Amino acid sequence: ADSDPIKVGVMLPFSGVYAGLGESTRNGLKQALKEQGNSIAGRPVEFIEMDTEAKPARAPEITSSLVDNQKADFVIGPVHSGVAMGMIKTIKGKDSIMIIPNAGANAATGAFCQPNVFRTSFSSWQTAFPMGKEAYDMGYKKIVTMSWNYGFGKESLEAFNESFTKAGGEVIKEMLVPFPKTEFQSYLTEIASINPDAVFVFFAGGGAVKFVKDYDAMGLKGKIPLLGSGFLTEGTTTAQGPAAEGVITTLHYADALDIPKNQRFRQDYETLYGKPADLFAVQGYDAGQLIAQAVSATGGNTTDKAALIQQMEKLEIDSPRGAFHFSKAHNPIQTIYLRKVVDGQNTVVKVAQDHLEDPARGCKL
Amino acid sequence: MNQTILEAENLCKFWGGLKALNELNIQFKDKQLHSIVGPNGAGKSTLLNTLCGAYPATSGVILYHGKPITHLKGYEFCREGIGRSFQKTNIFHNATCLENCCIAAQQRIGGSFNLFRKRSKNRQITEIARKALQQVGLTARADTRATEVSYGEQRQLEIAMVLATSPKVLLLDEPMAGMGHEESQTIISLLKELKQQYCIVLVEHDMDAVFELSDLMTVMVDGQHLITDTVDNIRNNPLVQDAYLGNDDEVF
Amino acid sequence: MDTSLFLVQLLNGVQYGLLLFLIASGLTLVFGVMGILNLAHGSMYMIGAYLAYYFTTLTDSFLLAFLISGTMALVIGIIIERFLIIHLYKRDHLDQVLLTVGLIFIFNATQSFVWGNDPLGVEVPELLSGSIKLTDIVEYPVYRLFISLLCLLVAATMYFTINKTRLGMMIRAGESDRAMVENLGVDISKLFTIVFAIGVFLASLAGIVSAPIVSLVPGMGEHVLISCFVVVVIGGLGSIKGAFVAALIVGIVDTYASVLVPQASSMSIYLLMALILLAKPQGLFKN
Amino acid sequence: MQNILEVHGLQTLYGESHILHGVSFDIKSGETVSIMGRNGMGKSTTLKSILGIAPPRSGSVIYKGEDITRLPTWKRMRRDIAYVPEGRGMFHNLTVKEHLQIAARKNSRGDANWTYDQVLEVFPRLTERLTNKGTQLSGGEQQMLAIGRALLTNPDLLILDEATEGLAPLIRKEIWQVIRQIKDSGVSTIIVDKNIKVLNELCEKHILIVKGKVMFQGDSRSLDDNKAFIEQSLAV
Amino acid sequence: MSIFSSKSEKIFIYLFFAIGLFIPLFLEGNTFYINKFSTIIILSIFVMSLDYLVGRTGLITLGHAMFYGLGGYIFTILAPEYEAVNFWVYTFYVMLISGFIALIVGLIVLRTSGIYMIMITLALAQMTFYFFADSVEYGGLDGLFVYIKPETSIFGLSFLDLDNETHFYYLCLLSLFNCFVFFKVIMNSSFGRVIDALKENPDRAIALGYNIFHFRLIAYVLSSSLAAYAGYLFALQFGFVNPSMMSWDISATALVMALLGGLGSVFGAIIGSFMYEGLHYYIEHLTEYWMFFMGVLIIALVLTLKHGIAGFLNALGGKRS
Ligand SMILES: Nc1ncnc2c1ncn2[C@@H]1O[C@H](COP(=O)(O)OP(=O)(O)OP(=O)(O)O)[C@@H](O)[C@H]1O
Ligand SMILES: Nc1ncnc2c1ncn2[C@@H]1O[C@H](COP(=O)(O)OP(=O)(O)OP(=O)(O)O)[C@@H](O)[C@H]1O
Ligand SMILES: [Mg+2]
Ligand SMILES: [Mg+2]
Repeated sequence: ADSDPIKVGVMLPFSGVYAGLGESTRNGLKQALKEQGNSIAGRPVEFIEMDTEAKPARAPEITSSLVDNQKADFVIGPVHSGVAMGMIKTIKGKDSIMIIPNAGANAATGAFCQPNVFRTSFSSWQTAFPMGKEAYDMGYKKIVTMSWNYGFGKESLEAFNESFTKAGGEVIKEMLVPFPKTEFQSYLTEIASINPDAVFVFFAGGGAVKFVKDYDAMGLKGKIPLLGSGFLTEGTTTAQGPAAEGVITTLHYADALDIPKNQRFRQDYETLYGKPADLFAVQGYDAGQLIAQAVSATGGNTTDKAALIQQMEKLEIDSPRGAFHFSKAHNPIQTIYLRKVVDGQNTVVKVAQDHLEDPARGCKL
Repeated sequence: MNQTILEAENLCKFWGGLKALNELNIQFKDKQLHSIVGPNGAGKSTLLNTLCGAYPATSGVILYHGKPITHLKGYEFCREGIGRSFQKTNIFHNATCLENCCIAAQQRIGGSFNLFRKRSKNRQITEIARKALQQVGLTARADTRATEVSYGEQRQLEIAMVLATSPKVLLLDEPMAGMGHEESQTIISLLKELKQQYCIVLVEHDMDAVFELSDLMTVMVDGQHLITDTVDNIRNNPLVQDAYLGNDDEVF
Repeated sequence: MDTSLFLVQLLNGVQYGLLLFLIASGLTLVFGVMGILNLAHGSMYMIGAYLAYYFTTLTDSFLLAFLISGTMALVIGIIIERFLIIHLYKRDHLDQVLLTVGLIFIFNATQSFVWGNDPLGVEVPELLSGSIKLTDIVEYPVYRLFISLLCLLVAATMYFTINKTRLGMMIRAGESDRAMVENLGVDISKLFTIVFAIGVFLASLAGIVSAPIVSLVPGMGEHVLISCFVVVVIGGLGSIKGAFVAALIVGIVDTYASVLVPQASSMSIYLLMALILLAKPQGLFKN
Repeated sequence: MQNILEVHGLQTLYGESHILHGVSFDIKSGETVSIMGRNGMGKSTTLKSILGIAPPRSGSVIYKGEDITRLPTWKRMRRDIAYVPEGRGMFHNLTVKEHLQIAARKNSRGDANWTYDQVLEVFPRLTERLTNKGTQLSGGEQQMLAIGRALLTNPDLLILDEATEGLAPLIRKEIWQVIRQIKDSGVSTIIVDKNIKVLNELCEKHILIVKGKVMFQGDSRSLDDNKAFIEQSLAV
Repeated sequence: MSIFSSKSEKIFIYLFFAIGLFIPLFLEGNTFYINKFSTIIILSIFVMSLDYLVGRTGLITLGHAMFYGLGGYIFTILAPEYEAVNFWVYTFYVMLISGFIALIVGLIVLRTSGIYMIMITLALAQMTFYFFADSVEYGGLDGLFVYIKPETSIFGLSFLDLDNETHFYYLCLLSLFNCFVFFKVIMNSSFGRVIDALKENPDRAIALGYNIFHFRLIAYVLSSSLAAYAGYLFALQFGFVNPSMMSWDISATALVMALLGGLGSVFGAIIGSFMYEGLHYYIEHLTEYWMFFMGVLIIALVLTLKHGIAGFLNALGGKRS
């Protein structure tokens, strides 16, 4: 019936290394729906939260719980790409719509794209590709790249490499660190000995904190500029302290992004949760907005998923990061900013690339 | 004359710098009880352990029926028919006494790699095991768990297990240690009986038992062979008295 | 690789190895010497780091934080031993696994409840925050050298205590035969409580001093746990010297592997352990 | 003379099985006492109950006038009791030297009649083995070490459970010699052993335990008087 | 003659499989619960194989998940991507290949014992983990998909449709049953006698003439290939394999389940898995800090139960095994 709740399954890591990201995402999601008075087109919204523990092996089971048992209309999740793959596999052909609020694996909206899978965050490719050209334009010709040896990291390096070489630069060395190792001394020593024009890295979370601090402590920061995919300085600058000052990154968002929507969003978030919003909150928030707008557009009808999907494909989301809409593969077409850490905050230097669309390689949608 | 079954030629076993066995030559004959005595740390246990393959020899040869077996693996010695008991009780504490002997017997009978045959189905094994228990006088304890029998009875079980492997040579390391008088008597009469059929090597500090049982005695000191002779000769040998026995009975 | 680079990498390896030793030292004591399998060792490392964070923020003094956190760790150690571990000495080792897995869960939940899940960092104390210039491009953080020094100190103290003092003999004897030590008139349960608490303290100490050079994240304890076991086992159970040498080997191998054979570097320490155990099934220094 | 030890009505169980049924006896200061009995009759259990290793369910142990029934084992030992258990209790990770060092201490009166060197003098065999681990010794060497270790605590009451088991005759004699020496120095001793003849000679008092009960106690003279009964109980 | 070693075990097994047989009738249509049960049953098989190895043979491993993962990977790699293969044939392949790998691994790890064996199994498992996690062709950390589930016909007759959750459930239940019977039979066999002996006192077993290495190796191979079978079922259930199946915390969790259930009792493995997973599922829905309560519960259980739940039940039943 029409007053039945809209079921929103939330599959995020609430324990383990990624728990912080899970929490922010959930907060953002709830904020968006709270703005709608927790009801859409007269139907209340019910959340069912599950902890993925960021363990891919558990992903299919939990997804199945939400999809088959709880009959969730939407499943929001996950943070971790490995989990995303397990989820997509399970949700394929099912009658629920999955909205990925973070995981960046290119394949999620590439080779494995599905009609009922949307992403409100980014593809790994998107976050690193624009930096290649920017780096070249800044005058760096020979660069060392480095990341953890896993999907997100490698995809980021590839994307960077793609545009950097196209612009005319040369990646003279690519270093892959076993995940989740954070003992960087030997790599840093090697970087010092190579002495490139700049270094481009992908690290996130605790690894990012450690890397940036070590980079500084080794005395490299003043000598070799540090560039990165935006996650290097997302939610980590407080922990990094002064070591993060001046690090340049590209991302589809920046805390200090100076547009009214963002300011309002951040203010509300702070009053609601008592701490500043971050990128993950934005992505969760947009997942919430997406649900709200799509369900409103169908007049509260969630049984006809095909119609719902059609609505979602057409929507323009007014995100704190700036408006975006979805590509054919259901990945946001969005603006990527060039950012620099100033006084512990990611400030926007300029727009690196406007309305960047992921190539969605391998997607047949 | 009885034929030599087991012999050691120039057998050496070194522990680091310590020569626990030093160029030892010794022969054991069939159907004889040959006891080895010597002060503590003389290398008696080491000799038994080397003869049964538990320790690899540092150098030297062990001959069994005239053929060298020094290179064999530890577990293969038992299969050849060299059974041994331990100075420190070494049994399967959680199993019943009967089961302890069954484990020993099964090795002989075979079928240990049979995954699907119920173990209790094998009559032959159980019979051998019961017989062994009976020989040492433990029949009444067959179904008691080995931890629950007294120390002396555990020593008896220790011997029963060796018997259950149907050995040709018995290497017994202080079987009487810790046994009460009555139990010792049981073992003594058992050994008397067994030496009719087996070659027995006995290490024991209980001199009454040794003198009563031995056909031949060897005295070892510091890893070396001191003397091998009959009981009477040994008893009166001044060298032995000096090194091992002391002058008279166990009073001061 | 030119010589100076080679040497700097060696320094990295040694420095990392020493840190590993510090983290593993408590485990060597509790597991290697006392024979208690404490899987929550990593969690204590984590708790140490978080406590250091908490008290440095509170008091603005790393030294003060160091003292308070260290004391708290000792107390936690005493509590765990007195109320939990004490029931398990007569039981199978595996029951200790079960119990300490339970502790890991509790510590993780506590950490996430108290400190949240965002990565946190601690500033290097002012006094030690400089760097030393090694080559024209490489500088070395003084704080890391300080940690190395501390590790050496801990190693020496432990080696001496365990091997040369009567207390150390009693601890070792206790691992071999608890009841017999008691028969000698030693209050073995108190002794074990103290040693366990020291083990926990050492784990936390490692957490505290590495807080400024690592990032504090949930689950950081589990990552170090395996490395600790690798170190203790390669060295040979119960051998402080072994653990020390093993830690250095692991540190150096890991360092060179990551620059020389990056493809296989994730496996390097495991390969190392497997090879060592095949050649010496009891570890390097098991007597 | 004063009683150094009084044992009253010990009832001891291992789980379900009831081993001691009211064992009582006392020992005077300086006395050497034997406990005899066949295998499994509860001799060792009696000793363990006295020491708190197998705590009795009921009954009491009075040592030097103090009720120590509820004390933990280590505190009893601290009151100058030493114990050589059956099985010897070697530490696999301590060297012979360390076995001795760990045990050495002055007694509660601050006396140290036994020193490290003295012990090695009594057991010269151990001198050659100082760097070996306890469990790497031969059976007899372990026994020597166990006794030496006990002596180094400089006890007032020495408890020996089958201390001569596995020793060569010559050494056995030496051990008896040592025990006599100990006796002469005024230390009270409880001995469990198989060798009745020696015990008869050495001990002032004898206790016979059958199925967890004291069936006889008395001096050597009355031991001779009850020879038939005793021999039957010991199945000699 | 019965294969049970205690009355409690018998009652438990009868009850469990009786309920197991009928439960899908009550869950009509609720595929989630059916799936959940299948998952736990698969886990039970895995835990049971570990329980046998650790509890019966005395060989403790922290690398058992390696075979669990390999089971999944062997199938996924071997089976053609877009073609339905035969389930039974691939069961055979998976067990054969994993058995062969276990043989090689066993030859290495069984040279050590105790904690050293724990560590060397852990090392090999981590190496395998990183092998798959770093590999490009096997999907790296993101894992691989199984696109088409196998068909299950024997001689052209097909009873089970693996895409049907209920059918799959019964396949799992049957597998668990077979596994249980298999372990009980080998435990009671002549082989089992030697295994019991060498667990308790390996030195004596050698002195009795047993080449204990061979026996351990056989036990290791059997246990490992059944673990692989469980991993194979997991891959079939979710159509997905991932290196994290091999990570050490899966091994550790399985060990915890086996311990909770009562080590060496085999039926305890079923209890342990169901209890752990059940508690986990239940508490997780109550609170975000589920770990705390789970930890407290585990500790309470260790302190109160000496031989896990199976031991407790056996004590209740009043008969020792
Ligand atoms: N594993 C070992 N490592 C080092 N030395 C050892 C080892 N085993 C025995 N020894 C030494 O070898 C010597 C001979 O020991 P063995 O056990 O053979 O003596 P034994 O003649 O049986 O003495 P006992 O009558 O006291 O049992 C002893 O001095 C002992 O310390
Ligand atoms: N830990 C134990 N658990 C259960 N029963 C035990 C235990 N220790 C000893 N017993 C039993 O208690 C009884 C008495 O044992 P105890 O060791 O006191 O005998 P003992 O007189 O010293 O014999 P022995 O001369 O053989 O050493 C024996 O029947 C033995 O089986
Ligand atoms: Mg000997
Ligand atoms: Mg006794």
